[in-house]
Amino acid sequence: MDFESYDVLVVGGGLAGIRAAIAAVEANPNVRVGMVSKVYPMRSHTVSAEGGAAAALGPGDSFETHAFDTIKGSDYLADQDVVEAFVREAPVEIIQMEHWGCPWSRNPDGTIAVRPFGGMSTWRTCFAADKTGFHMLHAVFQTSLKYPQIIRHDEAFVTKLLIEDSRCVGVVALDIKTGRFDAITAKSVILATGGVGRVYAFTTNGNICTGDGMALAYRAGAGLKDMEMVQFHPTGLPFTGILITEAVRGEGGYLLNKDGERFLKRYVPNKMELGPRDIISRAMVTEFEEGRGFEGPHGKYMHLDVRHLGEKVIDRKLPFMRELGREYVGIDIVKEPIPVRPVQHYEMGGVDANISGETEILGLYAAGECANVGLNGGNRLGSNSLPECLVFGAAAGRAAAHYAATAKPATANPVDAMLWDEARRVESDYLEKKGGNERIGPIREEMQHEMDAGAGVFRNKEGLSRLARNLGGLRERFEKVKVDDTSRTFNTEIIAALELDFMLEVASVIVFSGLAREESRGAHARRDFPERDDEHFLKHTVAYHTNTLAPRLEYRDVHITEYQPQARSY
Amino acid sequence: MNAEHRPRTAIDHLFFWFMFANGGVITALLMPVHVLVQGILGPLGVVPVVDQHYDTYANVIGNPLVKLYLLVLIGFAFFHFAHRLRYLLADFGVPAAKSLPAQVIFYGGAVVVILVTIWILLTTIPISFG
Amino acid sequence: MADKTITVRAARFDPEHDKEPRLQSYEVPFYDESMVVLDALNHIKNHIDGSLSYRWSCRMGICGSCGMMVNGTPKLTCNAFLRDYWPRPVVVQPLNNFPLIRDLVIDMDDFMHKLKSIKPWIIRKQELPLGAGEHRQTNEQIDDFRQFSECINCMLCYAACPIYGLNEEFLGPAATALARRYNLDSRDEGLKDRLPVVAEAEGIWECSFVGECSVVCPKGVDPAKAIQQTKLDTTMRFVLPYGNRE
Amino acid sequence: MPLNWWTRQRHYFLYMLREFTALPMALWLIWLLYEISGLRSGAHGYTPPRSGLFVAFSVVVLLFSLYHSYTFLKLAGVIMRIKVLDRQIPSRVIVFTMFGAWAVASAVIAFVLIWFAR
Ligand SMILES: Cc1cc2nc3c(=O)[nH]c(=O)nc-3n(C[C@H](O)[C@H](O)[C@H](O)COP(=O)(O)OP(=O)(O)OC[C@H]3O[C@@H](n4cnc5c(N)ncnc54)[C@H](O)[C@@H]3O)c2cc1C
Ligand code: SF4
Ligand code: F3S
Ligand code: FES
Repeated sequence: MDFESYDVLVVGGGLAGIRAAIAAVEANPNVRVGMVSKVYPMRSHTVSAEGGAAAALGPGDSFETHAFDTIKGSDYLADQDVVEAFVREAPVEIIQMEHWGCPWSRNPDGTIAVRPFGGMSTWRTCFAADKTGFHMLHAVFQTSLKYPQIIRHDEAFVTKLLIEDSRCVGVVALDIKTGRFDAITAKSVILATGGVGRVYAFTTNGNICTGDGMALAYRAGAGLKDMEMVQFHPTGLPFTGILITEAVRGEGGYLLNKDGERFLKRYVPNKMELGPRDIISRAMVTEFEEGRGFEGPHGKYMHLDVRHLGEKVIDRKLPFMRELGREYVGIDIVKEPIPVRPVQHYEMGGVDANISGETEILGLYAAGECANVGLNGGNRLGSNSLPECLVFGAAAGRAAAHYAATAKPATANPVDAMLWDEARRVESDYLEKKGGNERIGPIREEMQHEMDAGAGVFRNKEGLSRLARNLGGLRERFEKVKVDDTSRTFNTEIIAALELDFMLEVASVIVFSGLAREESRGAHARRDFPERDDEHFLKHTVAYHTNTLAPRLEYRDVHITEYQPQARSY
Repeated sequence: MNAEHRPRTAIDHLFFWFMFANGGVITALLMPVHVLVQGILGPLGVVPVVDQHYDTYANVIGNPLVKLYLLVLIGFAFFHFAHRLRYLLADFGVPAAKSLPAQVIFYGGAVVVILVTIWILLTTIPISFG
Repeated sequence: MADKTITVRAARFDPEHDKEPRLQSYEVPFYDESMVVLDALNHIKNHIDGSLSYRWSCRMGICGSCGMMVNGTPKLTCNAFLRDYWPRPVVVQPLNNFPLIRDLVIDMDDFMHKLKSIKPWIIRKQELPLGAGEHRQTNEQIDDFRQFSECINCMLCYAACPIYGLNEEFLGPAATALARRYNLDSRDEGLKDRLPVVAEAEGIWECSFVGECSVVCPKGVDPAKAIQQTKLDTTMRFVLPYGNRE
Repeated sequence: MPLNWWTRQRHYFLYMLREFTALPMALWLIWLLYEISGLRSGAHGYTPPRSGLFVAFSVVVLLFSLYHSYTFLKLAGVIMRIKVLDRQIPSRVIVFTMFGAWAVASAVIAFVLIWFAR
């Protein structure tokens, strides 16, 4: 059997993946890059990012403040050397995107405009109206088309990493259209598979955000870092979970409780609506619990009011929000306040990677939301993720290309055997399985509701332990899953099964990592341990795969350069 | 789309479209009034119209500007018609309407009409500046 | 709201077993006014019939993957509200004019080739070095092409265009709109590279301005306008050799 | 693509109708040419158009021709991009101007056709 073979293989066609692919080619034009994605690249979830991308570009801005804001925002769990490198590279990447055609909104003099964003002490978020992710993704994807060295495998689902002599030498991918399993080998592999929001029921994430890359790396032996740090965004639309961007508050929108009061004055008096996401989400939940939220058919909510901004500003800077309000809530945001409530949004944790994207497995790199390079710590600041995808996508691409230049190609025989094994596994588990009576849909829904309830904005030991047990039960039920669809052609049910398998894996890492972190830091707010505990937990959690549901946890020191941990108040 | 395929602006189509578009504007601006006045009001006797009498009509048609005007109107119009009807045929599921022979027939037809028009205009009433 | 339901008739086709697509009826609970057709499909997949295949991801009208024919009109199913159809049944079929892969899934590789053929990237005679910073561009200059840059590649316009249905070689609405997006960008100098592609015989000239592409476009791109403007500009470049350069 | 695609949707049908306007208009112009050439047979041979059948035909053509004018002028407004002092003229204004030009042209032609009939 022969198979596709590349120098660098990128798994994921989102912002991080494509940036990595281009960086690899630009680092070495002789590199052949493969790009596998389970959806056409422009469908990747980067497309729905709305608000913007932060970079210290503006005249009044500095690397130091961007770094400090990020570190403080992270509740001191960010690796400070990484943050410092990041803030220096971010402006370069933003300019690079500009050269690639991203239609950044502009100042009157034609330079790139910036807007205020939560947790940022100054205006530094570049934006393309309120479809920033959409414009960035399409710009970078369309630019990638000009490189003949980048060869895409669209709608191919990676089910397993190929590991030979503890080195990653490629992947096994299921071609969704034909149902065929392929081994795609490479001298180095970059994971850029995005987030894992779909383990929650109420999330801003799209259907494809199922944490595949995290599970793939975890099963292959890499560590997952700080997975308990799950970000809840304060302003999601009830029912759908569609995001109302933070830029709405950046442009001056108010958050009001049912008494019409800007309640944030009690929580982040100096920042008000521009406080960091973790604190605002907690403030909202606290208000709900104290009876100051609105009651709706889909639970409690608050009002996000932009009426005072006027139609002109809204249409120029927030046109997509007006569209979303009109369509999904049936309101005109120019005339009515928007109902919002906290919603799962982002996974700070991810595959443990260093500043060049290298993971613990030789030849395996990770970037974007699926990675944790140590930038976001306990709480990512809004608009830091898109530049993270660029900066660390590019870094991983360059490092992978560099490594590929000297690495040996994979040897055919074991690859063949591994491919065969993996194909057999999937077929016997799903396609040709006898017996079994469980459906995928209900298990997934149950997992999502359990996660909402047990690992939400506030957590405690009791809830997390119950959740851990229930996830165990769901895993057992999953073993008995029965698939209706036995066709090989575009079988989306098998994909759903594989994704659920990955999600159950990652969900339990989130839960066990959370149980063990007995403090409150960043997004991880324990009711039973309300204080931050720098003495014991100024550390990264790193989870490793074991034969049980519970991972083996290790702790690693946070890199601190200049910024000593202080109390975090805004 | 193979590798050797080298894209090239289709000048022929460009020209046809140019004629079509001009014909479209010209007929849009001018046709209704001709049909209304010459085809309806005149024959019904609502208003006097030049073509209701030989003398007045001959007088007008003798004017070189009128001849030129008619040539422009009819010339462009028929390119417009030829183009639309050719595409209409394609819309009815006749792919041959997009082929070279079809182009020759349709636009050739328009050219024939133009030649006939010139001939008629030149042979009907001699040019006079009265 | 009592226990309302809505009938969804979804097209089913598995090339391994079927010769022809057929419609299958499902009864789906309709419990919230903001439910969309995609929610109904997800209910079917999760609770009634796991073998129904279709694409979706963002469920907020921006990823472009969930386009299908809903009661005969191309729609983003995440943006087609059940309230607009109830109590009559909703018929969901794969997008017109594309080869069918399975159930509600069409093959759009053809578009991916067309997209690449129009060179959808900034082309410059002289690249600006990164160190020189950004190109200056005003919001007004962005307004020139903004509309055409909003295309989410959802293929609704191709499904609506009968000309594409009759001739799949036609470059089509979205690809032309994107070519125009770059041609109108003040940073771009690639007009000469793109014109031959869009102005080929199977390019803009195929379009007879049916206009339905723009009617169905969920993002207000108005590809019909893009095509006709390109025809006009291209023609002007030839008719007035030194005039009207885009 | 079924060949009756254009019967399945109102917009498609209207499009086909628009394209079809070419045929009646062409017939009418051919009649006009024929009428002009009739002048060659001199004052006695020339028969001015008076028949009811012809009027009926003209009424039909007029409807098609008006539909053509309406659609074409409106669509022309969409495709023209005119900039004055770096400001884009909105297409509404262009369409309005087009219809204005139409009114003026019609008035001028009608004037000539009627005035010189005295
Ligand atoms: C609604 C929303 C708004 C946001 N707004 C902002 C913002 O304003 N500013 C900001 O900085 N950040 C924002 N974010 C966060 C940011 O958009 C994401 O973190 C970032 O886009 C992730 O990009 P990515 O490239 O890592 O992953 P994605 O864009 O999600 O791409 C993942 C890719 O991996 C592929 N893939 C996954 N699994 C597999 C598999 N098994 N096999 C093959 N391929 C696979 C997918 O096909 C896809 O191409 C927002 C996020 C959301 C959800
Ligand atoms: S032009 Fe509109 S309809 Fe066509 S693909 Fe783009 S967004 Fe979709
Ligand atoms: S529908 Fe088709 S014919 Fe042209 S105007 Fe749109 S592409
Ligand atoms: S699911 Fe993304 S556009 Fe509908």
